Amino acid sequence: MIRKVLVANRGEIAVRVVRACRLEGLASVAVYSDPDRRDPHVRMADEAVALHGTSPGETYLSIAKILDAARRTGADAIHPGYGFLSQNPAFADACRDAGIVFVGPSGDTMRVMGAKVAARRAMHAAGVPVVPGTLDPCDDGEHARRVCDDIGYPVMLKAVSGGGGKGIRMVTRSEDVPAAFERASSEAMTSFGDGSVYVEKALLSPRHIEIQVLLDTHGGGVHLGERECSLQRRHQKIVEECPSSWLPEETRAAMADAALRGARAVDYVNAGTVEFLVDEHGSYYFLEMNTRLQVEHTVTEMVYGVDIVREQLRIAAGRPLGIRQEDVRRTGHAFEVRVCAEDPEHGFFPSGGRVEHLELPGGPGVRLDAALYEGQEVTLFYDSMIGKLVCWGEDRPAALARTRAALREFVVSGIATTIPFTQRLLQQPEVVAGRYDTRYLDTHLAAIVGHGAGRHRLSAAVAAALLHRERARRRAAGSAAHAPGSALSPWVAAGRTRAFGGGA
Amino acid sequence: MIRKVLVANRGEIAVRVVRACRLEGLASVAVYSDPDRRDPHVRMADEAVALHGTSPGETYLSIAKILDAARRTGADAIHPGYGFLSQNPAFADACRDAGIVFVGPSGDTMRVMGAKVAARRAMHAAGVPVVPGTLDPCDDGEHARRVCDDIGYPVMLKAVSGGGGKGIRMVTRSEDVPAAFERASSEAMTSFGDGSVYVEKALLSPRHIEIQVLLDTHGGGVHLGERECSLQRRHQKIVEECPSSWLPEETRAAMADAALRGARAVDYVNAGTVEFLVDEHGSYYFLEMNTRLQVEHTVTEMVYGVDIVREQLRIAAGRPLGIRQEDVRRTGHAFEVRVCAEDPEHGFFPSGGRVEHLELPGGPGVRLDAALYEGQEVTLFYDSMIGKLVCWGEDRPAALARTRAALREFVVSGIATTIPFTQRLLQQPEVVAGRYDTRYLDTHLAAIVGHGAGRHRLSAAVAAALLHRERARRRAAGSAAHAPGSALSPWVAAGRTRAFGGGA
Amino acid sequence: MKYVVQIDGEELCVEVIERAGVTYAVHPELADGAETPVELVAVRDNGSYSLLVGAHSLPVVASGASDDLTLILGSETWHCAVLDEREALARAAEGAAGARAGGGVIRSVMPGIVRDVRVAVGDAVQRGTPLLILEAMKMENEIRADAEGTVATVHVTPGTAVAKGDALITLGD
Amino acid sequence: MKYVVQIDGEELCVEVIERAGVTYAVHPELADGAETPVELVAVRDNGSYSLLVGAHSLPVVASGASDDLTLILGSETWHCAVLDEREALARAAEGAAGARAGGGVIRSVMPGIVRDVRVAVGDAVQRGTPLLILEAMKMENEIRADAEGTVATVHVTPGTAVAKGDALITLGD
Repeated sequence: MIRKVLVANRGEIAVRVVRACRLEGLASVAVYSDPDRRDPHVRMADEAVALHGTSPGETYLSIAKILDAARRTGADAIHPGYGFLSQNPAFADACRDAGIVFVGPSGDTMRVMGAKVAARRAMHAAGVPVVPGTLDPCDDGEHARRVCDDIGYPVMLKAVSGGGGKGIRMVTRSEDVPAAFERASSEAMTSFGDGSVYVEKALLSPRHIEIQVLLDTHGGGVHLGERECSLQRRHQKIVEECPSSWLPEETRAAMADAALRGARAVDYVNAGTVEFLVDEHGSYYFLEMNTRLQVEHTVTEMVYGVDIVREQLRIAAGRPLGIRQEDVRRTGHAFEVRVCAEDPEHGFFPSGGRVEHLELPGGPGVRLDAALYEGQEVTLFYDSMIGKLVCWGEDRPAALARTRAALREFVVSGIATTIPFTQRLLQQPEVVAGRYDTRYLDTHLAAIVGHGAGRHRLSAAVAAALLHRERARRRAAGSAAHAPGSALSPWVAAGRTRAFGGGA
Repeated sequence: MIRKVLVANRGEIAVRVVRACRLEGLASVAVYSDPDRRDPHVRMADEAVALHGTSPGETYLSIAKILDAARRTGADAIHPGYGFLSQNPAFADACRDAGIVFVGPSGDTMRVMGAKVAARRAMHAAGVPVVPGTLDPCDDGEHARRVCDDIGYPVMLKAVSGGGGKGIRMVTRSEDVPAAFERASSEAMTSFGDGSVYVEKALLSPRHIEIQVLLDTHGGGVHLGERECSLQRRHQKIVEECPSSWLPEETRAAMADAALRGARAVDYVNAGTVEFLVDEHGSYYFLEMNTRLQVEHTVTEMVYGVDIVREQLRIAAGRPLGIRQEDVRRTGHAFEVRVCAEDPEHGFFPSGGRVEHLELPGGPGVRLDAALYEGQEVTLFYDSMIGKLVCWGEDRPAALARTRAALREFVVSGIATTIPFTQRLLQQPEVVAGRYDTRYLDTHLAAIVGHGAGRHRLSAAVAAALLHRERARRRAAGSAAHAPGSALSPWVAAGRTRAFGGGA
Repeated sequence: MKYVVQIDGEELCVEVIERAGVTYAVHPELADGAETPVELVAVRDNGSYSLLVGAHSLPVVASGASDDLTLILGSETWHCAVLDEREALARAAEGAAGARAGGGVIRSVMPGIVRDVRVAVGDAVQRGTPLLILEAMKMENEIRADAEGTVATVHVTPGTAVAKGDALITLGD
Repeated sequence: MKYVVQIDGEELCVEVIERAGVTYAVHPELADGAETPVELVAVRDNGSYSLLVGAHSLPVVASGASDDLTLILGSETWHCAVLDEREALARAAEGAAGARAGGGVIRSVMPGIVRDVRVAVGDAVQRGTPLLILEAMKMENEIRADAEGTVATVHVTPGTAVAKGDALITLGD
């Protein structure tokens, strides 16, 4: 049994978990760093505990503080979300030792799947195809260079404890290996506290397709099909869809089988994702397993009608899975767009600031997972993703049309966001046709970022002229008299009598 | 073919139609009254035309102005939404005569189904059971009284051109008939321009269950199951669900058959709803047909995965239905909560004012159809419904839990709304168990409105004390120095260096 | 400082203490009367706050002045009036001398237009007697007497547009 | 009055006329140069507007001053600068005398912390030469030279926290 769940995370995913708790009738506890005091996860949870501090290390990465918050509030379970401590086996162990249910797999399973080279070995043994490369981390840049020379270029340098596109570099020439190794290692150390890096052969134009699995403590396990996540910029997923626009049915079935087989081979329990690279011939290779809830779990939820976070909570409570594979049914198509506080016109640099105006999309088939509010100070302390727009349609064109329409409704001002960029991305013929691989975005980026083709240039100029004119007038008249709304009031008052008086 | 659709409506339903146009790749034209200039439907549509004026009669009910707006913008179709001109056969005819496609049935069909007594005759002839009562409107209050005395009490007095709970009164005693007749007639004249009223026997504890149908111009027709709309206050629907919590499967099938048979009998084309009263024995009686899109179409969309407004546009364009009855599949359960600018603590009186703070619900299974924004002046010129919250779940308890959780997230301040009331309503044991009929709300209203049972009384008192203290301090210190956000800034600046400096 | 909060027909006395930068509240029903750390932080400048009472978290939206405060907390709406102890003492001193004002005035709870007036000055009314018809948002609403009495003043005539709070009828004894 | 709008590397001249309470805009590409009724209405006080150009409707969100204006219109973001004709004339007169300022200064486009500086004063750089590493949101970002030149000043050292717009490196010729 579980009664109260502490959510060891922030932002949209903390909000997501609080919502699942409410659905399951569980109490929820938020934790927060100093800058996040006003954030939605704090306001929405039933309880909230300050972690005191600003940096991730002082707050959301502090095992001691989080366990202390759980003890003080009597939380009997902890959901780690994604990022932060979600794939930290020491944290899972510490929860277990404190008598608190960790919503996720065991520390031992995490250790195998988290140390990427061990995972590759385990999957290979379970008969799951893996990408060619080393089975051990490299000692240093020069060692890496020798290994890469052996494997042949291009190669990927990858942080053993990596994830989310951090601590990863592709290298095409021998002489670039040492510098790239150093940067990947340094990034990995900062982000994950572990600088070790290993080498994989780079597939040139693979698709990134992943299988969602759910396994309970009673031997039950189901897969919820695949997600296509090939729209990536520098290994950061930008847009995901479910199902894949392209995956042959027999490959899908084989990959799903392999994913469940692989998960069972490491005694996997709870929700997990097995990521594959798939080449143009439909050959698929195990890439890694994410031993946690993923950002893009939402597209799967939309087409399978399963609340994955709720299932996580049920599994963690020791209950058997409520669904059998034969009941799993897919309906329609869904896209997820990640909205980030980044400025595509300036190399996707993070963009902090205050959210001035916020207009949220809505209506049929539109789901928004966000933790945004006007007046919010978007800081640079944490990840730049500020929300996810997820749209469902009866088929892929309908889902795509809904996504584009919803993006048009979605306005965030005060900070630069990736909304206009993803809007243009979703209009590219390759994306519309579903013909893209993991290299697509990096090679086409410049054309998508440039917005010379915008339809509203002249309207923007007219708006600029009218705005300038209005501002000059306000300055002349004194600004107080022209506060918005006050322009409306006189005739509202007059109109009221008129309207009621007229026999409408 | 249709290329550009004028939406002859306002508020959330105008926004809903614009979204469907976008999905179908059609251009959209909004029309607006003076007070609605800033409203979301105006900002979201591709084009917008002022109707000049305030009252419905001057604006959204003006056939001449709306046709003129269509001509000026080159719109080749008009979607009427619900209310206003949506069930006005003269408007449908005028569109046809102007060479503009009316998105709905023909004027002739509307005439039959709109004049309720003619509809009762037509349905009776088609073998659809009808409620006992008159087949002609009454001349005056005294005539109505004689008719009612004959039928026996209780009776319903109903506006022939009514809908939406307006122009309708239940009467239990002979001496109350003339006054009730007068009020129903006067309300009907104001709302529909037609004061005629007829009489039906009142069923004592019926359920209100309705069948959604879609029929194209090629003879194709499907039903999308039923909606349960028995949670009504004074004949105004408050909460709807799909499917009904209670309807026996064989009754559902028989009602759906009857609905399609009735629609075909009057050559019905486009989306329509056949409303039935169902008694405790499962006997069902035709109540009326709404020859338009209904407010609560959303719950059907959530469980059937069909975009009803999009289907309306396809049918209007002369295309055959894309769905066959055997492909229609229901998944899960959905609730719709109507959010109204009304004050339940003061007899549900309309509550105008300015929206000060707005917090919108989101996440999985949550759909919001609204046209709300902060700073909005909610006027009393039009209907009080300001939005609809629609929540889906894999089963009824999940859908209900989601709805309650979403209502908790949904905050509107500055005007009174029905959000707190519906929150309490959805906690009533009868509603949780699905054991309610159309009388339930009127008989239990007082207990649901009273909120002595609120859990947060003490927290509210603490908040009030802290707020008072803060205000007193601000007054003492001068308000400028304590603007919110400025409290955050100092340590954000200090924290930045600290965070980046620390090796997080 | 102690605060007197009138809420839901009850009077709650909440003591607020500040020590070393932390604010505490004390009330017999709150943590068995123990000092509980509390925090009310403005989220924006439009009346939205985040409240912590101990670890318990609630979003709060406030509108209105302290003597007519509306609070929205987790789907509950509360109307209250709050005074600090100094103000409460001053009010109590006044109260002994002052008379209840406005007791017999029936006010409009919404903006609308008067469609019909059903009573005249001098009419005796019972609790529930219909006084007038007010139209708003296309609905006709019957305004009834909230107590027994005699009509002293009729402030409106058919066609009058009224705002929320406007006097409609004054009842005498 | 005529307005000169610099937008997307182009200069557009829009004339705005007011007659009988209606505002019209004129531009050769707009309705073939005909007078087109236009309207920009503030929706709220936070920079959100509703724009009508003829019947065409667009939501607009504006931020920034007139010489550095960001406009969001229907999923498009535009950066522009706008002057009225009087201002434009004055600016043109000044321009003949003034020198281009700040041309060689490389500024930070985001807040962050400098992790490494790769060049020193006197170094010759090409367009694209890495200058320094800036960390923000856990990502290390390489800042490169945007033109050929010689490093004149290095404004930061490893560990410096910089705000958006802060000078990082000044390049001379």
